[in-house]
Amino acid sequence: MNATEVVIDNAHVPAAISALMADYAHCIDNDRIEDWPALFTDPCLYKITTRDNYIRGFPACIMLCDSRGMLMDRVVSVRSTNVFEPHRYRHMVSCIQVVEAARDAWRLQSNYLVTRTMLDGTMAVFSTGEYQDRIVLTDGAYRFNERIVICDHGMINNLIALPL
Amino acid sequence: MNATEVVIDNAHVPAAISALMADYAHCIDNDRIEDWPALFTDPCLYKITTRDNYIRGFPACIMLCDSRGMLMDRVVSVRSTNVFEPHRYRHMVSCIQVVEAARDAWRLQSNYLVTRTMLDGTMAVFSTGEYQDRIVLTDGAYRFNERIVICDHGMINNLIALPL
Amino acid sequence: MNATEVVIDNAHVPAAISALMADYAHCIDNDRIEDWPALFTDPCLYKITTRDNYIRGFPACIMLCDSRGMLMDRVVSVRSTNVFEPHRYRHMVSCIQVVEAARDAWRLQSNYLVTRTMLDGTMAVFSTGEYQDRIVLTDGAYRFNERIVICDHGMINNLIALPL
Amino acid sequence: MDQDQALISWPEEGVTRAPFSVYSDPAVHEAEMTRIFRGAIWHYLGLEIEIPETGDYRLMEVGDTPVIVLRNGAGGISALVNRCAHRGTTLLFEPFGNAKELMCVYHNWLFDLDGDLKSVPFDRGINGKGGMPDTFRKADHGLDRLRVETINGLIFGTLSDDVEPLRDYLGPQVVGSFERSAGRKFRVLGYYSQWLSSNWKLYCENASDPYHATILHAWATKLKLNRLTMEGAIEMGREGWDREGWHQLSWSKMATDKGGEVYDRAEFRSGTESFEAFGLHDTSVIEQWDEYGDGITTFIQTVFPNFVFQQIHNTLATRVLVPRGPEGSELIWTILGFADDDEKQTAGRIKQGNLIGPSGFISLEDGMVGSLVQRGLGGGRDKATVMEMGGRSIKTISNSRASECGVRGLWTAYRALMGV
Amino acid sequence: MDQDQALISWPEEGVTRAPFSVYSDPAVHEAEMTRIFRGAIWHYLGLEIEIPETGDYRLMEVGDTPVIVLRNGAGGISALVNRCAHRGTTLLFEPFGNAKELMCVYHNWLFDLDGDLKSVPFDRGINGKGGMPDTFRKADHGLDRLRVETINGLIFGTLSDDVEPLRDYLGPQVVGSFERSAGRKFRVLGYYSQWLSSNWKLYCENASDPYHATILHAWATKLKLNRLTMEGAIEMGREGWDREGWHQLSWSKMATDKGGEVYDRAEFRSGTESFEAFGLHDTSVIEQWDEYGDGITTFIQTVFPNFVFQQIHNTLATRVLVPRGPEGSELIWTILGFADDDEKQTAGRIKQGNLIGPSGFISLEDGMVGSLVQRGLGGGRDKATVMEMGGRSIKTISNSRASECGVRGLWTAYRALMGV
Amino acid sequence: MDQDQALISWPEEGVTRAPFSVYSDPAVHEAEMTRIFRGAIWHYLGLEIEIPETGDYRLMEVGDTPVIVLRNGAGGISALVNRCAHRGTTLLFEPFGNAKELMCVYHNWLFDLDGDLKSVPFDRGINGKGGMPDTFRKADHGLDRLRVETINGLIFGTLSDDVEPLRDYLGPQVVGSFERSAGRKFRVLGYYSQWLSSNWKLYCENASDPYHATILHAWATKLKLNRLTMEGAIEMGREGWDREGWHQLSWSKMATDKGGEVYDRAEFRSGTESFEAFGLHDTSVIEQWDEYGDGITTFIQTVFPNFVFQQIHNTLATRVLVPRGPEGSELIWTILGFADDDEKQTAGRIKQGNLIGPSGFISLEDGMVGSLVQRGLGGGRDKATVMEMGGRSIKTISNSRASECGVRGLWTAYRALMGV
Ligand code: FES
Ligand code: FES
Ligand code: FES
Ligand SMILES: [Fe+3]
Ligand SMILES: [Fe+3]
Ligand SMILES: [Fe+3]
Repeated sequence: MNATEVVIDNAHVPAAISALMADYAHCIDNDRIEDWPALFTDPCLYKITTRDNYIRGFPACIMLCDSRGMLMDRVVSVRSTNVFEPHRYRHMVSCIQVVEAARDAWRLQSNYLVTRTMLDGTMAVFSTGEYQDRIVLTDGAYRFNERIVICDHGMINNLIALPL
Repeated sequence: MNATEVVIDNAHVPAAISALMADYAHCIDNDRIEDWPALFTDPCLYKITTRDNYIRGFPACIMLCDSRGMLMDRVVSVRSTNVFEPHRYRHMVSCIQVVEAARDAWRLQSNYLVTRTMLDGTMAVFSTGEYQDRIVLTDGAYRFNERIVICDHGMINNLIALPL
Repeated sequence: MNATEVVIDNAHVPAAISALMADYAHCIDNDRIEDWPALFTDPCLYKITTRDNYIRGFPACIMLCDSRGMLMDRVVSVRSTNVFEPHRYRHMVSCIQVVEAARDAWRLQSNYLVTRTMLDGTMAVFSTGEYQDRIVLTDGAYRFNERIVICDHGMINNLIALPL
Repeated sequence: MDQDQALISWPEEGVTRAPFSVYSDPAVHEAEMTRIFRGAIWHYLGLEIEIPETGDYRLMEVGDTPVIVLRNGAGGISALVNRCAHRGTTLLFEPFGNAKELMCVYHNWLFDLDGDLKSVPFDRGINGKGGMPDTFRKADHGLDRLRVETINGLIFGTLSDDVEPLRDYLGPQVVGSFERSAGRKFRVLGYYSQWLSSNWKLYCENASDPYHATILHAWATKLKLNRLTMEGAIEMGREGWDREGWHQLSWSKMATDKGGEVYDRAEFRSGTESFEAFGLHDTSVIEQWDEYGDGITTFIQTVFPNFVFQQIHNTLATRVLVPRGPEGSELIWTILGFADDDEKQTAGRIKQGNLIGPSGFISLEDGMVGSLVQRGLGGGRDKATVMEMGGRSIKTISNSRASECGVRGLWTAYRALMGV
Repeated sequence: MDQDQALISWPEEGVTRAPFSVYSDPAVHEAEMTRIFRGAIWHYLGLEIEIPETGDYRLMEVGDTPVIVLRNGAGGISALVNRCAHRGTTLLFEPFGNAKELMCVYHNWLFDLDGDLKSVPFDRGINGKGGMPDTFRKADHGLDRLRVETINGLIFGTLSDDVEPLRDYLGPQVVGSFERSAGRKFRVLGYYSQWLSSNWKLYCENASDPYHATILHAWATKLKLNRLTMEGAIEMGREGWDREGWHQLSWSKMATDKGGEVYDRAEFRSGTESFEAFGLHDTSVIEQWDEYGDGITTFIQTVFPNFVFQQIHNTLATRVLVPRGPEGSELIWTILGFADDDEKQTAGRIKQGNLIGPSGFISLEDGMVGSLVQRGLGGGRDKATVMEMGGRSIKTISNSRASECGVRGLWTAYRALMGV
Repeated sequence: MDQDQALISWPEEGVTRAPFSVYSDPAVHEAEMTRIFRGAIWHYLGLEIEIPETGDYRLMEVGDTPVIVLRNGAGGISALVNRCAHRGTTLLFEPFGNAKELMCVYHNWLFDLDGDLKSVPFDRGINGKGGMPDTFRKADHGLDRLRVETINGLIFGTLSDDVEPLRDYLGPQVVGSFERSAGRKFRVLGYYSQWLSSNWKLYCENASDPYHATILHAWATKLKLNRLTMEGAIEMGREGWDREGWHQLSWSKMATDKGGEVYDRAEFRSGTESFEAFGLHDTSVIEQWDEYGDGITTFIQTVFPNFVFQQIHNTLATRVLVPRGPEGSELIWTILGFADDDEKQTAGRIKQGNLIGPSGFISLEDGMVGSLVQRGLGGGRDKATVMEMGGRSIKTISNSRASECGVRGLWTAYRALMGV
C-alpha cells in the first residue's frame, strides 16, 4: 500500500479513541489488568504474532484470544495460575495513523514500544512493533474489536505473561 | 480505579497543554534547563519517586521540590555546583490520558521513557514510568502545579542530575 | 530560545500533518521505503547529523539529500546496491511542538527514538534525537520541505542504511 | 582447555548429582562445544519441508558453529559451515531463503551448493598482474561440510567422522517415536523463539524431567490436563544399550486419570493453592481430538543433546535449544500441523497454541525456571544438584513418571562425551 | 583461583598503595567472594523492623550468595541461602514479602522457616512406583543457613563458622556508634538503589575517605555544610586491636567551623570556582535540628566490608554495597526516621532527602567518581593508587579528618582476609 | 599472560594465514594492549588544528590507555595519560575542551599542562594536623606522559621509550604521502564514529585490502568510481626496509579505467547482479574536482597499527580505530577540508560526504563485513584465514591492486611486535 492509499481521510483521532488506547496501556502498566478485557468487544480478536510469521503468512501466533472469556482467562493466568518472576511493562504508543474512518468503526495502525522492568530494577526494551486495530462504537463506548500485535522480533525474552 | 472511573470525560487535551508537556521535555533534552522552572506554578510539587515506594506508601523520594526556588536550585546544581559526567536525555511521552478535566485545572496521567546518552556516544534507556500531573491555568498560561514522576525501577543508573 | 519564544501560538497540529509524520515512520518501519521520497517536496532538505556537530557548527553530516532524486537514490541503495544485514526500525515520535504555524508552512520540533531489530531477533535502541521539520502545503498535500535529524549520539551502531 | 587437569571433578554420587560449576564455567562451555557439539552426536538441522526446492536454505547453529542447511542440485541436502573459506565471512545471513550458489559478499569467492569453490575474482589478476599463485588449488578451499541423514523428514547432521549412522544413534525407541509422530507429511504453521538467560543444560534437564511437569505447570494440573496419576511412562531405550538414557520419551493419556488423591494432599502448590476465580471462562482452548488414534495426549521425545519433538494435545512442534555462551541459550520452536489438515484442524492447532511457547499456559514456566536456577547458583560453585527421585540409576520404572531417571540419563550421556 | 601462584603482588609500600588490578581482575573478584564475603566477616542483612511478623522476609545478597532474611516461627531471625536443596532454584524472588513456608516452584519441595526440608512431592511415588529411595533423609537436604546476630535492631549474618561474635567483631567504638545512632526505634521511610559501573571497593574507599568529602562535594562546601575546618574526627577502634582500622567513623559538627582560610586558598575547585548565580533560592532544604543532642551534623559509620550507617543533618540511612562482578556494584539505600517522629520531622527528613541518594546535592558525586576511577584504570594494570594523606599508618589523628587513614584501614582488613 | 607458553601458535604458512583465535581470545587481546599499543609504535593522536590555543585539549585512546592531547604553555603539545596520580580518577571527561590546568575532581590534586603535580589540598593539614608526610615529593607524582611528534599537522604519540623517531618509523613513502595530502592547512568539517562489533584487526585488514574495494562496494563499481582496471598501485615502503609492509598506500585514478572486461565476466556480484532501477537519479553526489592536481581520485594511506588517512574524490578524512575488548572497536572519523576552501568546495565536500562514513555509499559495508567475519569465526578457533592473492610475500606488484600484500604486510608487523 502507499501513502495515499493508507490515509482514507485525515480525520482526527477522536478523544474517546485516544482515551481507549491510553487506558489499554495504563491497565496493563499500572497493575489493573482486570480492567483490560472490558476494553474489547465480545467476540473480538486479540493476537500477538511476529513480523516474520505475518510476512510469510504463517497462522501460528504467540497469543490468540477470540472472546472476552479468553481475555479473562489470560488475566487469571497472570494473577493466580501461572508462575513467573513479577515484572512491569511500560507502553509507548506513537505514530497513530487513521487507516479507515467511519462513525462507528475505525481502523488504525500505530507503533508501540514496551519496556519490561524486573523487581531487581533491571529494565530493558522488551518488545517493539505495530498495532493494527479495529475499534468499534458499541453501546456508547469505543472498544477494540480487533487488536493485532505484530512484534518486530521473532525472539522473545523468556516469556510473555502480560499482554503487549 | 477502573477504566470508567479514570476518564471523567473524553475531553481532548488542549493544544496549550500538549505544548506545555512538549516544552517540558525540550527544555531538558535540548539544554535549556533554565526555562524549566517557569513551567511550574509557585508553590508547586515536583517529585521523583519509585513505583515500589509509591505502592508501599513510603514518603521518601529521590527528588522533591515544592517551590519554584527549589526548582531553580536544581538548575544551579546542574549548571555549576554538582560534578558529574555530561550527558543528555531524550524524553518520549505517550498514552496521555485526561483523568479530570476542568477549564482551569486538569489532571492527566501519561507514560514516559527517557534515554540517556553520554558524550562517548553510549546510549541507554535510563528511566521509564508514569507522570501524574496537575496542570492549572494561571495568568493566561497553563503550568504544572504538580508533576509526580513514578519510576518503574527502584534502581537508578548511577545518578539523576537532570530532572526526569 | 526560551519557552515563550518557542510556541508562536498553541495551534493544534492539523490531522494531515500528524498523518504525514506517522506515514513517514510507517513507510520506513513497515518495509515500504519506496513511498518515502514522495513525502518530501522537490527540492527539499533531508539531513542526518549529530548533536555535537550541530552545537559546534560543523557542516559535515551523516546523510544529506537536497532533492527527491537523492532520496530515491537512497532507496535504490537500500533495495539493491549496498550490502548490509537486513534489519527493521521502529519509530517512536513524541513531544511534537509547533514552533511556527502558518496555513501553508509549519515549523515543528519533536523527539524521536528508533529501535533496530536484526533478523536474529536481537533488538536495541538504535538512535534518539530531535526532528526539526519544515512542512509545507503543496498541491493540496502537506510535505516535508525540511527534516533535520539531530542524533543525540556521535557514535553510530555500525551503519545507517535506512533513513532515521 | 587443559586436558591434563580435571575440567570438572564430578561428585562421587555420580549421575544423581550435577556440580553447579557446569552451568556457568566458561572453560566447561568451551569443552562442551568441542566434545559434544563438534563431537560424536547427531544434531537436529530442520525439516525437509522447509527446503523443498533446489537452493532453498535455512540457517542453524550446531553449538557455536553456524551452519547452512540447503537443498543441493542433486535434490539432496547439504549442510555447510556458514563461513567463507577465504577469510571467514558469514556467507548467508537471512534465516531462510533460496540461493542458486553461495557468493561471499567480501571478495565474491563463489561456492556451489555442495560447498565447492567455483571461482575467485581476479584469480588470474589483471593484465597478467596479481592474482592467485599457480599452486593455489580451488579444490583445497571448499566449505566445511557436515554429514547429513534424515528420518521421517527430520534432518540431522554431524561434524563428527566417527559417530555411527543416525538410526543406530537414535535406537529403535526413538525411530519408533518418529514413525508414530512424523509418519505423515507436516506443514509448517510458524516460528518463534525464546531467549533464555540460563545455561543450555538447564532447559534440556527440564525437557527430560516429567517430575516437574505436573507441579510447576499448575495450570495444566488444575485442569487435569497432565497429572502423574494418568497412564503414562518414560522410555529411554533398551536396557544395557550403550546409549541407554541418552534420549527420552515421556508420554501420558489424559483420559486415564485415576483421580487425584496424591494431588489432593496438602503438600504442594498446584494441589493446594486456592486460585481465586480459577476455572476457564472459555474452554475452546482445550478442545482437542485424538491426534494419533492412540489416546496419547502428551508425547515428549528428546534426542541428546538438545532436540525435542512435542505433541501436547494437538499442538505439534520441534524445539531445538541453541547454547549461547555459558549463561544464555535460545529455544527455537517450529510449530507444525499436517499437510492434509482441514481448516478446522488448523484453527484448532492455532488456538491450542495458547498452551505452548513463550505465552503457553503449560510451558510458560519452563524457560523461566532455568533463570531461577541460574541465579540460585550464585555463591554455590562448590555445591551440586540432587537427583534421586525414582532411584539412582537410569532404569525406567514401568508406567511411572515419578522419576528423575530422564535427567540422570541426560547426565550419563554428558559424562560419556565430556570424559568427566 | 590458583592458590600456589600469588593472586596479587602487593606493592612494598603496603597499605599506602592499592594495585589497580584489584579493581578489575576476575580472579581477584572470585577470591574476594570466597575469602571475604563467605569468609570471617559479619555482613549487614537488614533491619528487624523490616520483618516484624512471622514469615516476613526480605532478600539480601552476601557477595554473590543470595540470602533470605526472615522472621521465623520462634520469633527469631533466620538467614537462609535462597537456593533450593533439590536442584538449585531460587526459592523467593520478591524483594520483600511474607511466607508461611518456603515452597520451591519447580518441584514444590517444601522447607520450613528454619530451612528444614518438610516434604517432597511423590516421595512415596504413585501406587508404590517411583518416589525417593529409602536411603533419602530429608534431614540431609535442608537449606544452607547463616549465623545471625543483631545489634540495636540491625541484623548481621555470616557464612563463616569461625568469626567471633558480632559485638567482638565490631568492637566498642562501633557498638557505641550504634547505641548512639540506633538507640531508638526506627521507621522505614523508603528505599532506592544505585547501579555503579565500578568495582565494589571503589565505593567502600569513598565511604572511608573524609578527605574527599569537602572537596568533591562542592555544594556542601560552598554552603559550609561540611568542611574539614569544623570540629570532627575519624575513629577506627582501639590502637593495637587486631581489627583496628577495619571499621571507621567520621563525624563533624557544622556549628563549629573555624573559618575557611584553607578553603579560601586558591588551590582547589570548591574553594575557587565561581558558581555564577550560586546561593540557594530556597533554603528550606537545609533547615535542620540537632538530631542526637550532641551537635554532630555528619556521622558516617562504616562496617567492613560494605556497610554504612549515615546521619547527614537529619537524614538517616543505611547503605550496603553489593558487588556484582569485577566492574559493577549496587548501592542499596534504606531511608530511615524514628518511629516517634512527628509529621514535621518526617516532612523535614523527606525534604532533606534532596541532599542524599542518586540526586543528593552532597552525595551525587560519590557513585560517579567510582566510574571515573574505573575508566582511568585502563592501560594501568601495573600501576597503583597513592594513599599518604595523614601519614602511612592506620593511626588516626585526633580531631583531624585531613587523612586517608580510613582508606588505609580498609586495605589493612582486605589484605588480612585475602592473604595478600 | 603467560610468556612461557606460546600465546598463539601461528600456522606454518606464515603471513598467508591468520589463525581465527587472534580475533577473539582475551589473552591475545591483553598481550596486544601491552606489546603493540604500549609497545614500539607511533599512535595517531589528532590534529594540531584541533587544539590551537594554550589549554585546548582533545581526548584519545591508545589501545586501552586514556590520553589527553593538549596544547601546553610553551605552545607545544603534551600527551598525558588521563589518570590522576593520586587514586586513578579520569581527569578530563569531555571529548574536547580547554583547561588552563588539570584539576582532579576527587581530591583536587592540581597538575599543570605538562602533567607536573602543582598542589595537593591540605598537604600541610589543618592547623598542623594531618596532611602529607614530609617525604612526599610532588615531583614523584606527575602524570604519565607520552612522547609526541608531529608531521604536517598530524600529531602522533608513543608510550615506548625505544621506538625510533616518527619520520623513521613512517619511512619516506608515508612521509611523502603526508606531504602530498596534508601539505596545506586543514579545516575540521565535523566528526562521527562507528561502533563495530568486531575485533579491531578486522577493520585494519579491510583498510589494507584494496582487493575487496571494488567487489564489496558494488555501488562504486557500478558507477565505475573505483575498479582495479584503473591505473593504481599499492605502496608499502622500500623493499628490504625493516618496516616494509607495515604501512600501506593504495591509490587509483578514476579517469584511467581501461574498461571492464574483467568486470563483465559473470563471476562476481558487482559485475553481474542486475540492479533493477540502478543508475543515479541525482548525480550531484559524484561531482568532483581534481583535489591535488595529480588525477588521483582514491588515496588511502594506512599507518600501523590503526590509522588511516583517506582521500576519496574530494572527501578528506582521518580514521582511527580504537580497540574495545576482543570483540568490539570504535572507528572515529574526522572529516576535513582545507582552510582556504571556498563555499562551493565546502558544499561539495559535504555532499560527497554521502559516499563515506556510517551511511557512505562506498564505505557502508566496511564496518558491517567485520561483524560478519566475527560471527563466522564461531566454532572455528582451530582454523585460519587464507591470504594468497598476489602471492605469498609482502612484495607489491607494480601498478596492480589485485593483491592481498597489504594484509600480509599488516600481519608481518603484528607478528614482529607480538613475537609470535
Ligand atoms: S572473505 Fe569471503 S571472499 Fe573474501
Ligand atoms: S528444584 Fe526446588 S523442588 Fe526441584
Ligand atoms: S584521585 Fe585525583 S585527587 Fe584524589
Ligand atoms: Fe515443563
Ligand atoms: Fe562523598
Ligand atoms: Fe572498503
